[in-house]
Amino acid sequence: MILSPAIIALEAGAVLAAGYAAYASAMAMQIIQGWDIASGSEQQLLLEKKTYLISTIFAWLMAYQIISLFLFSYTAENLHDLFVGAMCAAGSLNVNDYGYPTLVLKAFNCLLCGIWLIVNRTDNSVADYPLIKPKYKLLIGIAVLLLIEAIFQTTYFVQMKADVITSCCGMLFSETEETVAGGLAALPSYPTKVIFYLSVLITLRVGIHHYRTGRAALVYSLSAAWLLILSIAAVISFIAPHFYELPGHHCPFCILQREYHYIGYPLYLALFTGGIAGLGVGVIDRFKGSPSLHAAGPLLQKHLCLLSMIGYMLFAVISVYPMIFSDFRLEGY
Amino acid sequence: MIELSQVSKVFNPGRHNAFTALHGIDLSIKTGGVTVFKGPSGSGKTTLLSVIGCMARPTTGRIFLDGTEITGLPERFATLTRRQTFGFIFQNYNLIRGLTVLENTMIPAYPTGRNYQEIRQRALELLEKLKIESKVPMKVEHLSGGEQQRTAIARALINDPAVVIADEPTAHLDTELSMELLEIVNDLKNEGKTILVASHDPLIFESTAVDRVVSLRDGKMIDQETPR
Amino acid sequence: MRRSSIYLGFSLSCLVALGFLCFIYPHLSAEQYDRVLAEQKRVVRDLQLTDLCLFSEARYTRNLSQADWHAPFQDNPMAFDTFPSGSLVRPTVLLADDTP
Amino acid sequence: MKWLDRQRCLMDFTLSCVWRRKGKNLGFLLVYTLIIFVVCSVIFFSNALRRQADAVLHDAPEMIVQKMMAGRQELMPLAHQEDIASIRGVRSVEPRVWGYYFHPATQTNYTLIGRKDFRHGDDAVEVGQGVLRTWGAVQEDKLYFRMVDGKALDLKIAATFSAATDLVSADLIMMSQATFRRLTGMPDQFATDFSVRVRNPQECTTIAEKITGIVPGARPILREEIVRTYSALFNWRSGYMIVILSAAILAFCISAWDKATGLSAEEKAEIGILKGVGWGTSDILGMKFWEGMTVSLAAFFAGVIGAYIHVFFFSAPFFEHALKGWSILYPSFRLRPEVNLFELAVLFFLTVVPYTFITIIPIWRVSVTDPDLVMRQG
Repeated sequence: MILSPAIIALEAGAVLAAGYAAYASAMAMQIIQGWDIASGSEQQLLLEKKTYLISTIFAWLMAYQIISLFLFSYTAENLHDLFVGAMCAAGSLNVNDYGYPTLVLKAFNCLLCGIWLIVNRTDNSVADYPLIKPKYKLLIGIAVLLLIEAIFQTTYFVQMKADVITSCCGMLFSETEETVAGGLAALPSYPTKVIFYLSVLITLRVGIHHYRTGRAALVYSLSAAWLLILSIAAVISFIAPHFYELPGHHCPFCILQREYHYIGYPLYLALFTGGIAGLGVGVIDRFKGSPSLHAAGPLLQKHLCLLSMIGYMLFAVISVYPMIFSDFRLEGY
Repeated sequence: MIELSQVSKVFNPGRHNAFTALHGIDLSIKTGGVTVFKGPSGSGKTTLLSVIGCMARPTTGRIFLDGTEITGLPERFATLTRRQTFGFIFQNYNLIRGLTVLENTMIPAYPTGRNYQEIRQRALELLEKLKIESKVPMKVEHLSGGEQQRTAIARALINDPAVVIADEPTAHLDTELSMELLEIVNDLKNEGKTILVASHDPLIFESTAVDRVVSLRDGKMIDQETPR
Repeated sequence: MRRSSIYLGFSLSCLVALGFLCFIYPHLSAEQYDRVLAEQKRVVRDLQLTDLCLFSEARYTRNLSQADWHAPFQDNPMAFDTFPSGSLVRPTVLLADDTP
Repeated sequence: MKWLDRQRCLMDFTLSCVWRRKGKNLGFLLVYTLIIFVVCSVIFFSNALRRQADAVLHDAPEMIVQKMMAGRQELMPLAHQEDIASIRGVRSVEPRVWGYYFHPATQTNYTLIGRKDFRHGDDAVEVGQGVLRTWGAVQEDKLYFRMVDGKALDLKIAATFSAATDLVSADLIMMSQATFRRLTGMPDQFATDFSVRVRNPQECTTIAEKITGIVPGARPILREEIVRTYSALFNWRSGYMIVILSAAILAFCISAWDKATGLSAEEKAEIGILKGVGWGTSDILGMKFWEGMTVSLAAFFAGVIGAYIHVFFFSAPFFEHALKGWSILYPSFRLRPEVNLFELAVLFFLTVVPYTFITIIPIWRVSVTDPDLVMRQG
């Protein structure tokens, strides 16, 4: 365990978040069992009041998740100089088996919290709360994942040992110890570029179609989900190297640093906006069958679709920028 | 048009201190005009007003507002309806101490998302109409009873509600101020607002401005009279 | 004047001040600090130094990286004779490993 | 736009309420600011030191080779110099002659360095500014030493290291190697250790391994390791400080909880009125959100700017002792002002996030007040 302020902050945050998520899911359980919108009983009134608490908690958890995701990768970056062979965050995440799983879980939970808030918003927009039960079942799932995330993160930090000057005898470094150089498998740049920009165009085309006609929501959502995964691959494969102007440097974290003008923040925020809103379109589509959502559902979908397209467009524009305005060429790598 | 059918309200149901405040009320109130609910304290006037005003849900029965049922609305939507349709004047005025007359008047409009300048303009107009524009920057605790009452009225009108609900508005006023209040009520009526008043003050329910008086006792309606 | 405008104005000016301190002032004063740093580096290179002169209360805390390991109790993180640094400097991993 | 108007109106209202209870809120704000100030100072200070160490030690020798015997450090025989220099990839091997000198009068340890090419002759020294400050009674620019055989030795201060280099030179006393050996009794064929310069820093590990094969009991210390250890050290120290401070943060959170839970009857009545005149639960939650936000942001800005001034303009006088150790001999230095978003994010996480989470439930409790309460009281 390394006792750095960032780790203390992340751990304290994780404990709080997991605790609140557990608390919220206990209430969700009560709501799933006792909900009866038609009744005016005190029990029902109390449950309705509790929905406000849960919504508030999740709004905060969402905000927390986003900051903690960035903070986590930045902490890994910040600690890399404590490990032999770790050049940046990619290396520190590799020091034990829990680094990358924690990061992936964090990103995934971030998406889920966003989707939950979208479902919550949809549900609250009509008076009979048609999604109340699926919504709270999803919430319990998210709470479990948040708990797992907290455990993974704690294990990651606890098992972390800095390679510092320690022993009094012999050499200080041991040659048997494996180094943690974390190379990331990158897809070949040229084909990835072609597929990525084609996918962006297709997604935007589908999005415009959906925005105009209200149809093909599921198709848009699927293509947005595909684009989300592809975008992360693209960052590693060619977007990040273009910012570094180094063909071999594929780290998706270093772009968050000052040397690259913190360009990673807008880049990833745009990506997450695009992804969450895009997935939201599909999730609402799944529930559109509910009669009361006939009016409100499609309208919300349209807004989300627009938001999602703006997010992806921004992402694409930021990713194109260094290719146009710098002399660096990645072709051939 | 407000319609109540078989509305009952029980506080603390199923417990030893259960108390039935309203017993199967059937009532229909037309748009426009002044309706007074009279009866001794504890007769259920206030409860009836809060049930009509979407503040509390009835235990049984249904309420319709212009033909739409508002009985089972969750709080989120009940609040919206309440904010758009009703303005409230409370017995103790219930102004927020430490804030100015203007701020107090504007409070109900804050969550509506209307433009600030627009709200402010509307509040100033109302305060001018109620003749307390000179007190605008004053803190409410420095006002006299009548001025507080007027501030409360201005606050009730800020969102331009169709229905104004007043609970014992003359409880803390002398005769002269009560007459002034009646004048204001009459003006509102002439503007086409529906006014519901709970009062056991003869000055009110014998006033010429009143269109209808509903008597309550022990949570039941005992008779309705239409003076004119 | 609306209260929120006053507050937002205050926050904005704080933000500008903070932005200035965090991003602009370091650049403005960089030259002065670069000069100091260059001089420090020159001494380090010249004298082949390995440690900062921060903890000089005992000889074995002065050059932490060159510890000669013959002072009493020095492996104990709570070592009284080196109280502040002794207890604040990270104990050796060897010791930490023994703790479950 | 509508959303924005609504938020600003809620903010207006909140600010009116906060301003109305100036005394109470300012007291709270002050405590909040103080906590942020202290935590922020710790983070700024330790990170600045860490960066400074990283930058300064960049020019340290790539490798130091000590000799150990039976787990104790020994003098290094000069005979090994040639052996190490003949390893491929080694650019130079220089013996370092240095040690400590304890000055009983001031109870201070100084670092002695003996140099072969000392400019000022055998009866002079070059000292750091810290020595001048602490040695006491420096007469006629002379320092009086007690030699290993008990005899006195006085050496003239011929030069001083510039004040700018205090961070590395405060306690140094440099003299010629001959004087050093006379003073300490170190035999001629030995040095304290070797500093090794390497052609390609990537090969340090391999060379270090070879050295351990050639010199029995060799203990090579790589520059990378030193830098890494200092990083861990400052992390550890600031982490330790924060663990100590967490008691204060916890106390603050409890008071925030208490403030949010123990609303006065007047405040509760106000919430009742707001609900009565048409505010919903979400509006109250929004209003309370802004209350927390305005206070937090004000405290955050004030605390961070204060900490910045404290650390970078005044070199953290409030707790340099705790972070630097209890040395009698403080180096005086100013830290390079440098702050990154990461440090601010950590700070935000340590202070604002717990505050926000702690107050969610109490705020919700008051926000669900029944709107008809205000009627029933009448």
